[in-house]
Amino acid sequence: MGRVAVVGVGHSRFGRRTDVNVAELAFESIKQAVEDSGADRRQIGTVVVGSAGGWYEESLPAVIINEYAGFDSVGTMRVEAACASGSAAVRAAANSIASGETDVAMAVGVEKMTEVDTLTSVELIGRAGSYTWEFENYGMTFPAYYALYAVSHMSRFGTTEEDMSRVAVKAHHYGSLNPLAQFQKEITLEKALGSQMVSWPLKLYDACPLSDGSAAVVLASEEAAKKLTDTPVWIKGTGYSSDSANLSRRDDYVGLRASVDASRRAYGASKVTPDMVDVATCHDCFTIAELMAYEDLGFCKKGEGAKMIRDGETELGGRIPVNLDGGLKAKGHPIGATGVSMTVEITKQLRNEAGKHQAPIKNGIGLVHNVGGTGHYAYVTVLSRD
Amino acid sequence: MGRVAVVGVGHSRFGRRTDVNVAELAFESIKQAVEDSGADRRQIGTVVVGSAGGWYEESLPAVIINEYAGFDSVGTMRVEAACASGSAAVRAAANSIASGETDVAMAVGVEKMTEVDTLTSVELIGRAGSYTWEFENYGMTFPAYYALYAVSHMSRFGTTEEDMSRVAVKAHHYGSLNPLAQFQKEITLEKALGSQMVSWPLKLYDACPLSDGSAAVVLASEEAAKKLTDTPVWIKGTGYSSDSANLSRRDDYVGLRASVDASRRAYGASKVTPDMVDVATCHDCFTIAELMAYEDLGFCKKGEGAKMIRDGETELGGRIPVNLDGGLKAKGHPIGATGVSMTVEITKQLRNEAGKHQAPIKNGIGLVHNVGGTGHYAYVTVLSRD
Amino acid sequence: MQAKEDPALHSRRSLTLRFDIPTSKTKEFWEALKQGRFVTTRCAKCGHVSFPPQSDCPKCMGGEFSWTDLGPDAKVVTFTHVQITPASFVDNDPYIIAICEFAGGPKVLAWLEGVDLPKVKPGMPVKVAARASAEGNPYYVFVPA
Amino acid sequence: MQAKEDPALHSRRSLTLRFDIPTSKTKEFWEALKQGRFVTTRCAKCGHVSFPPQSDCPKCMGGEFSWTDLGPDAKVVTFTHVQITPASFVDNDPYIIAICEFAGGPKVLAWLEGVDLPKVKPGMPVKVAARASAEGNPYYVFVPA
Ligand SMILES: [Zn+2]
Ligand SMILES: [Zn+2]
Repeated sequence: MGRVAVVGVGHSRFGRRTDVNVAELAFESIKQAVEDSGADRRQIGTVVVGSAGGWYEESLPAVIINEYAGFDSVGTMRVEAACASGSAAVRAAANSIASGETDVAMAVGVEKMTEVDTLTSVELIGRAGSYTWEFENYGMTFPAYYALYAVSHMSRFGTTEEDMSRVAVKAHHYGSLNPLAQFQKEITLEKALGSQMVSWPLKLYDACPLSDGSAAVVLASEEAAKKLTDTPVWIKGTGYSSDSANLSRRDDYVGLRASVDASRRAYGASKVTPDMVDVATCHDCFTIAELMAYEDLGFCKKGEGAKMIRDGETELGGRIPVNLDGGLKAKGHPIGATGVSMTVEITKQLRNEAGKHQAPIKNGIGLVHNVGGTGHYAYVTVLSRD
Repeated sequence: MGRVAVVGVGHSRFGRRTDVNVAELAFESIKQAVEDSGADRRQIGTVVVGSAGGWYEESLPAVIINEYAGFDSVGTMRVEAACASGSAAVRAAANSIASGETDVAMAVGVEKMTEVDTLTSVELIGRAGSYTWEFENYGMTFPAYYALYAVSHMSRFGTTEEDMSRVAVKAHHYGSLNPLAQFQKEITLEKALGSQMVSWPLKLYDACPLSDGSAAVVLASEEAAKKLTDTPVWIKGTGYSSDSANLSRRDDYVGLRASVDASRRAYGASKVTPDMVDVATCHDCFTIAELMAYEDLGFCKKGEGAKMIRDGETELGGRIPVNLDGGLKAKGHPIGATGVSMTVEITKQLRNEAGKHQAPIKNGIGLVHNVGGTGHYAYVTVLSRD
Repeated sequence: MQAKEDPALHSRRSLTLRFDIPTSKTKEFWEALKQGRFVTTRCAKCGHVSFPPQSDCPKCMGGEFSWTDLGPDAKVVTFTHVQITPASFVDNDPYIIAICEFAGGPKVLAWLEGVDLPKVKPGMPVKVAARASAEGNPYYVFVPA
Repeated sequence: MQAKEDPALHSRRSLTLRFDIPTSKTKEFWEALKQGRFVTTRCAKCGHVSFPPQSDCPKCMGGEFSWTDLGPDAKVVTFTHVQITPASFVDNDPYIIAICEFAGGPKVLAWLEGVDLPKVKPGMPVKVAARASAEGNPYYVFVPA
């Protein structure tokens, strides 16, 4: 497999973006990414759009976005891997290069989730499991999915509601340092703990918001990357996995098997171990998800996620800083955009361009962990300065 | 790029399949494809599912299908390129091999379109263009999209309603030879010409039906293919293109620019010329679409599509036999399945396993032409016996 | 064909989607339309005229633009008469959809009103006209010139 | 945050989806349930027991199977109490969802009824019980054993 590099990044402001439609929103990131890459737009042979869809009026988002951005006659498709759709887009765009189809490709992630009312959003996400067996009669919701894991994790390892709220406090702290984040205000532990119960034991501040947003990356082959930039960030290794649609078929509820498998494959492909990771984004759609991710990705042993957050090990200055952009929790989680947004964040970190939330880079290695649904999908990508 | 071969094929019966849900329907093809390939299921490192979605209850079809078929922890995603979603799945699975991710991959195409009423289906397809500018106020439909092309083609080249009906008669004839086709009865020219007007000048018999169906292919790297089978069918070259979402932005309405671009790229990549093609599937969602495809793919000059059908050049025994499986028109068009179904058909033709509708194979070359929407996407794949 | 009597779960949940589509970037278009003018965007950098209007240029990616008048005169490029309508248009009579081209400018898709199907031909002169839906939403149609 | 007064097109078209989901392959499950029995599929070739029931074996791809009784005794593995419900469940009071495991067999997700949240614990013994919706659709819940 030829090496593939990230050579350009773009990122919209996340939040309730009632000022733009889906194509206008995607364009914000596309323009930045193209300009950042220095590539001529006509070099881009493939545009892959990651979007779960359903939340907004356009059912062929790839086509609408390409028309708006002037990508005439480009090879294109949309990919969906639930909340990991963005990572699936990065994967497909990278494979388009590694297979020799094109030298330069773009992955665009976008979602526009605020054009429907909140309970319709709850419905759309709740249906994304096993509709027939777990939604039709039981009304599963996204918080309910993760609450089933939280209860099991609490019962088995003594993780507490306070531990989960600590993840929210951390997220909002870093969100306050990211001008593109949906929430830019710090919160207290008391505020998080006292917030509205959504699906016991998960509260409003355990959950990421509904968001509009986009992100884009331009990828290039080794030869093209070296012509375009002095600061390529290489896709060093990737791993993908999946698990059952029915939650009832999972082995247990204290971690996501798909995350474990995907990370082991990514570590193997990149010859990297967790202790070499300078900075990571972990999929924190709920606070419990971040704690499980620490464990599933091998940042700590199973059951010790809560200890990591209590000890500040995933803070800036800690052993493995996680979600310094605010994470899904504070930056926002426009479903299809998230995986691309994570790739943008880690690329900026490895380029030392992350501004107020820059991590110290020692080994030149960052990790993107992006989950679809409740571990229905997992995508892990190891990025590297060399 | 390493060579990739089709080593196993599977195909469900197409039609109104009220006997199976989406996962059960997909499994029919998956099981056949795996058995046909001779691969151990655990060799399959990636499963890509092509499905437009929206028509059936499950919003994460890839996950539901993998769970049902027992693909635990496989790397997976769904791809969408409207009615070319199946070809996009074949492309993504092939790229997964060519990039070195895996040696064996599967592409599954599936749609389940009869779980909603017909006018809701008309709505779902009509929305798949530019919702804001062409649907919200004007109620575009799929037949209307192609009727705009038909009127222009008739006006410019003298193509007639009778010419279009001839395509339907041909399709139903070959459908009668395909036990998996939705329609297996021949029709007369009079019946086609006299059928209900849908969107003038297109009538019921100018249109493909709403269908349920699935198809699957197992793909392998050169090394893996040679171990698995004596009759690999190689993906010799592929081309992809796209065009505007808004029909108003198209240059003209007598052909699909995306088909022209995609076929030129596929011919270039495979070093094949149209006269070398032994057998082809062309995207005949409407009869006018097949006539335009003859021209856009270079089987004849622009404007001479009607002459080709009149002269029988695309019949079995003609210069380039097209849609010997009945095409979308008679075999049926379960959106996400179609591109994979076409790949199955051409693979069988090149293996001389197409039964009653087998074409004579001289050069060992077949072509798959799959359009998404009204030329919003086009995918062309050249397959070869060597 | 399957028997119609195959058992099925008739879902008791419906999913209803209705979108609020942001129009901040095109509000000048909709406001001009209410006043009977048909305008679109012209890129300040490369001069490209887009329809639909868009505040970012698809040719040069520039973000500076002005609004330019298009109408009202155009001619029919192609057309159809929709007799089977989508679920959300079931209360409509069959309608003619036409793509019409403005002089030296872009093409636009809309209903063609005030003419019977047999009289419509490619090349037919038309003009664009403003309409409002029962809900008060502005839209536009073509009518014979 | 954007101003709420950003202009928007409030679409006048809604898309309503409601599905007829084929159950031919699981009709024995739903019919047994109506008679108060909780059954699922066991592969004739490899013996694998699936839940949800499926007529093709996910382990060996075999197509021969028999129906086997599961219930009624199970125990709670994990649970939650849903307080913000989806649009199509707005008429429901908050509900407890539990994943429960049958002795030596598969796990099943359903509502847990007849017990207050503070009394629910992992390991709690429950039994499965048949219910019918107002529309007559059969479903199942867990209740304290
Ligand atoms: Zn310009
Ligand atoms: Zn078995």
